[in-house]
Amino acid sequence: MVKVKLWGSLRHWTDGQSVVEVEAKTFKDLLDRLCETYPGLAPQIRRGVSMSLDGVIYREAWFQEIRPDSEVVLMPFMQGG
Amino acid sequence: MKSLHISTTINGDPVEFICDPDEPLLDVLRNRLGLTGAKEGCGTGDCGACSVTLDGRLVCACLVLGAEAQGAEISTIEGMALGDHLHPLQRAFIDGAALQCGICTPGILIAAKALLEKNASPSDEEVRYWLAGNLCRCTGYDKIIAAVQVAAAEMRSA
Amino acid sequence: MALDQPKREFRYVGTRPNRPDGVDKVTGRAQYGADMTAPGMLTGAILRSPHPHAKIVSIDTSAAAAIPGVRAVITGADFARPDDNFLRDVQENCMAREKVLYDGHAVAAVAATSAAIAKAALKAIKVTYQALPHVTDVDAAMKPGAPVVQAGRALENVPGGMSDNVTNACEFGHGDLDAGFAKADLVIDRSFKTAATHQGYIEPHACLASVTADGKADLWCCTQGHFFVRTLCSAIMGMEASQLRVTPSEIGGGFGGKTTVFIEPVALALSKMAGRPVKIVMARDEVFRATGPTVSSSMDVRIGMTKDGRITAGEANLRYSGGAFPCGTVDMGAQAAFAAYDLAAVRTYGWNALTNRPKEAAYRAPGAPQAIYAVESVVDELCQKLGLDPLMVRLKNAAKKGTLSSYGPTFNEIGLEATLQAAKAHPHYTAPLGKNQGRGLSCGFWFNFGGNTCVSLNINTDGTVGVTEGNPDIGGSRASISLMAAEELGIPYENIRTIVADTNSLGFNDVTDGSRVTFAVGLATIKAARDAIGKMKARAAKFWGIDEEAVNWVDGAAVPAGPNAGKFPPLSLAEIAAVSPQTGGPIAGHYEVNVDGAGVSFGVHLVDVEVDPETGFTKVLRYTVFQDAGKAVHPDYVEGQMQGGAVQGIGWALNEEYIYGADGRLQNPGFLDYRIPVASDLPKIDTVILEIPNPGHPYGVRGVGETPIVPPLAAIANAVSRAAGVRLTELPMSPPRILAALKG
Amino acid sequence: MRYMTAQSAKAAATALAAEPGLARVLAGGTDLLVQMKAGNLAVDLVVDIKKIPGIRDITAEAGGFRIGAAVANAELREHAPVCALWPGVAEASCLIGSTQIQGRCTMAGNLCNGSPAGDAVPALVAAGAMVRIESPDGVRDVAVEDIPVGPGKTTLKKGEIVTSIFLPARPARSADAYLRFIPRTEMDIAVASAAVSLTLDAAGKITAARVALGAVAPKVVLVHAAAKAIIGTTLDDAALAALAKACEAACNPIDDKRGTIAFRTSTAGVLARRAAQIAYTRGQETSKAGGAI
Repeated sequence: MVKVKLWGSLRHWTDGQSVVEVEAKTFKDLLDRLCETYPGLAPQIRRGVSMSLDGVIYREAWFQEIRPDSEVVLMPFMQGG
Repeated sequence: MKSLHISTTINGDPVEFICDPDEPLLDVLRNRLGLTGAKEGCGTGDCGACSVTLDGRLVCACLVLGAEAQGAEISTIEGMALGDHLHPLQRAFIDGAALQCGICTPGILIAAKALLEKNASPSDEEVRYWLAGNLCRCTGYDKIIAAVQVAAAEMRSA
Repeated sequence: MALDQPKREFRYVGTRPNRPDGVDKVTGRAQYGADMTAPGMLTGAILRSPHPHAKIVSIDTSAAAAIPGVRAVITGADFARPDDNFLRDVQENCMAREKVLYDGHAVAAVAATSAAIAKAALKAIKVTYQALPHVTDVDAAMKPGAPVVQAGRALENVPGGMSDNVTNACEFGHGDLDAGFAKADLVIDRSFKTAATHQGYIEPHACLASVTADGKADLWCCTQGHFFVRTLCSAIMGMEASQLRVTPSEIGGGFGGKTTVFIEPVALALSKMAGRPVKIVMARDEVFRATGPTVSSSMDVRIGMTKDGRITAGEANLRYSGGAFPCGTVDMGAQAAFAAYDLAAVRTYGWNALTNRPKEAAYRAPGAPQAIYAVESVVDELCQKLGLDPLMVRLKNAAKKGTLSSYGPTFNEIGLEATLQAAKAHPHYTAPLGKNQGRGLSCGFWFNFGGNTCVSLNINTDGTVGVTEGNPDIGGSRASISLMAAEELGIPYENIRTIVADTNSLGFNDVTDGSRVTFAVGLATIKAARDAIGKMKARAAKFWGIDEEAVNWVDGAAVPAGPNAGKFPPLSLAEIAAVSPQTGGPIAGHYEVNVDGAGVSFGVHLVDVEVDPETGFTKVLRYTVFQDAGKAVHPDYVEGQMQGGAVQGIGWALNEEYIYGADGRLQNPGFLDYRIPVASDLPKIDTVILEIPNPGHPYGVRGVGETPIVPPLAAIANAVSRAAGVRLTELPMSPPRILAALKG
Repeated sequence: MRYMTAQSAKAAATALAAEPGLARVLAGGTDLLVQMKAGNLAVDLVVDIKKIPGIRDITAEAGGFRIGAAVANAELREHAPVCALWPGVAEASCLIGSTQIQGRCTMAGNLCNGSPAGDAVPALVAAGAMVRIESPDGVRDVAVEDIPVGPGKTTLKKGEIVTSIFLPARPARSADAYLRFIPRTEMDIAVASAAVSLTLDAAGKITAARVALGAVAPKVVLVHAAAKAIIGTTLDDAALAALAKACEAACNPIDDKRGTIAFRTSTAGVLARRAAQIAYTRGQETSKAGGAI
């Protein structure tokens, strides 16, 4: 199981939890499991989310592997100028 | 609107063109003569990107009518280098990384050349005030001022 | 991604060679957007709404179409309505449909044989509007009962009961705020406003479109990302991507504002209708009225501090408006607001509201300058009131490796402490100040990105190298990329030429944004060089009759890996290249990747100002930028980013603003009254580059382009507030505003 | 639109008078071309006056100088005797726009444009300059302050053109100064401005003064009360305070994108005070230098 930290406004769809646990080995797994477990997160995930994995931000890397002890943080999809 | 036939001199070359009576010199240079080195950043004399000299005076080509070029001598960025020999200002701008996007560069070079022809040893402040009508949004002006001074020093010692 | 230890010893990287496009740019030869021409080209022009908000009752284009020389007239009805929300917003921003949503919103366009005829045709188009109530202020737009700019655009994250204009909401942070504030000796709660500002690139948007009868199209334009232009335009025009080739011109500044399309779909539609190439060049007033300003903002920030300078809690409420279309920039601001601090309790809330203003476009670190301005202002005021040194307080609370960041992740290697220490050690920090003078300090932060990147590197038979990349060069990146290729290949910089190729020549490249190019394109170039080196090593191995593994690449040449590999003289790149036809054919390296691992970047700015107590005029006396670049590939252009960003921030702090009248019309759509800094406004901008390597890049590079615009707003505000003896809380701090504050 | 080059003032005036549509004089063109570009003016005839003999000349006359209507401000700035005699007028003219604008713009154009914020105008009013106007009917001389009426409006009639501006001679120990307030250091339109011209006696007492303000009323205002406040004084603090107060009282500005009523009013007083101090110091310096040139 991977502990995923969510940003505040997503708690509304996770019964108020700011950290949820899902079974995931990759970024894609993680997104799929989150959508299944918490369907309310699906619109945001479809619009785009980034994942911080042990402090490194990944924007779209589906196959990025996640270790069970990794720090995983969901973030809005990054944009810049 | 009846077109006008104008005879002028640009970068030392005799040039003839026709233009509308209300057509700015900048449009003539860019659209009729293919001299696109002068840029239109505003069309209202606020940015200096279209700087050229008219009878030796630094002006914005967007605020001169093409008709006024009759019998005049115009210098543009295309005439600044002599063949493949760059003007010291041009070299100093490249060497000193005094440009980023480069859209303001032709106007600034023309303006700086006009300054150094009047004042071979300007202070930094004099350079800054002289170039106040040449907007640059990339560099913060720092390297531009430095490059003008490098060129000025080189031209003084030449 | 494997995080190798970044290389620290360099031969070419870190030097300052001349840029490859330099001569073209100092001789007027470089071709920018408006410099392109095509045979038979028509002039396109766009009719824009004088109303901030109105229903389009009817548009009669018949008189315009009847004018001799007019070859095409289009309106919003000529575009299919995209299903996707994002695309639909982009299309509707290029040309309105049922409603105009801001002063300057495009309603129709013409293509004609001359500019004069096009202008006359615009005048002949009759648009009947039904004016609607408008709102341009973010706070007013959020009030219940405000005029609704667009209904039904709220995302699922917006709580019920808010104005229809509120389109998204977000919350970030951790810890117990109440407990944190309870520990504070002083809590300050302040409200701030910032005006919308424009990127202010000197080159107006320009493009040339040519659509042929068989449905193929070419588009030349000034853009930060031609691949994205292709994505947007092909979707809006219903074309296949392969049928639309987009070629970027030289770009005359962008700063984020040229990351989307405004005129490109219009030019394509006109060209398609007219069957001839069509060029559209925006006038300066169109640039201001209809292209991307930043968000405008209204913010409340509350921070608690102990007497000894420990921040116990921080909270921010950010209300941004990205204009008439939904905008997620507030997410970035809410994440960045407290990023410089190691906090036990922090919370940021963000909202975006629609207003009758142009659609926001990115501008250097979008969303961060506003929020950080507010936070850094309150930190400074706390320092003042508690009698603490503002730099020591920043050091005491600085985020560092292992800090749980305010936006969620735990930081890796970051350079904030080192940057603050550099500022502390700099003579500027202790230089004496005179009467009416004040010194301001602010930290700044930006995430930086990587993104989709595709690079080809061709080894020419004469031993020179061509690098083909897909990101418009906005500030010298071709030089930086050549430097990295030179470093990796071990050949002189002068032997490499880097070009920016069209959309048909490479795989998809993300936009030149997010401070990504030197980082991501550089990374891909290094990897493409390694790919080519591998191939050259293989050729050498064959030549020598040894295993590929027994060949090393040293100083631009293949050498046997060790005594066991055999004794052969080195084979240089040029030697291998010369015989490449005989050894298997051309040699090229490629690399395609969606780069992650961009290192975040911190900066610290120090500024001294003098405020004229009788007029409120602020003179910037001295300015120093400290920033972590990871590794400065071409230090001249790193300094240039730091100086240019700082000066844009100075403009934002002091004079730049979108001014709307009660009629909802933009009052200052020109460089006369939209006051960007001029040369005489400024002192020298000193720079101190720090190099704390980013583990995510082979050379340790971090993006540098965006961070420098973040600190100036608060640095100047803090300096002005200290000089004037009164806290300024609204940007810009124009002289009338400062004088009013001085007079209480 | 038609473009014509006039060979004489009379020809220019005649053409302007005869034009049934909208006719405009082209000298430097730095306002005219901007307005044409913005589509604010549908001009039918433009008469370029720069080829009129003498119109680009600066000539000494009766101890003063006659400045041709088409003399570009950059040329004025390079004319040392004018700058020495009327430094305030010279510095005001040189503040209009950028170096590029300076290469084209003229004081006469600044005046005829009718803007209350024109930089040259307050200085010319304070200087007591006279404007020479030619028309098909003849020539007349008018005080500068009688030309502007309100924003964009002047007393010039159809067929009348300004051909020169005369800066008079002045007594020893006289000087002038001009200051404007802009948010940047260059490239802005004045938010408020003040010009002060004064004459001192040997003891440093002000014997004559004229004070004019720009951008604080529909037209440039000559503030008699402000002059009165400093005449007879050595510009002590009380006189300066009275000057500023009189200037503030003469303001009738608007709130707009460039400044507020309160800001303009307060700043006009500050600028008048500072300009008076500069002019006073200059007056003392001319005295040391042995009188006016």
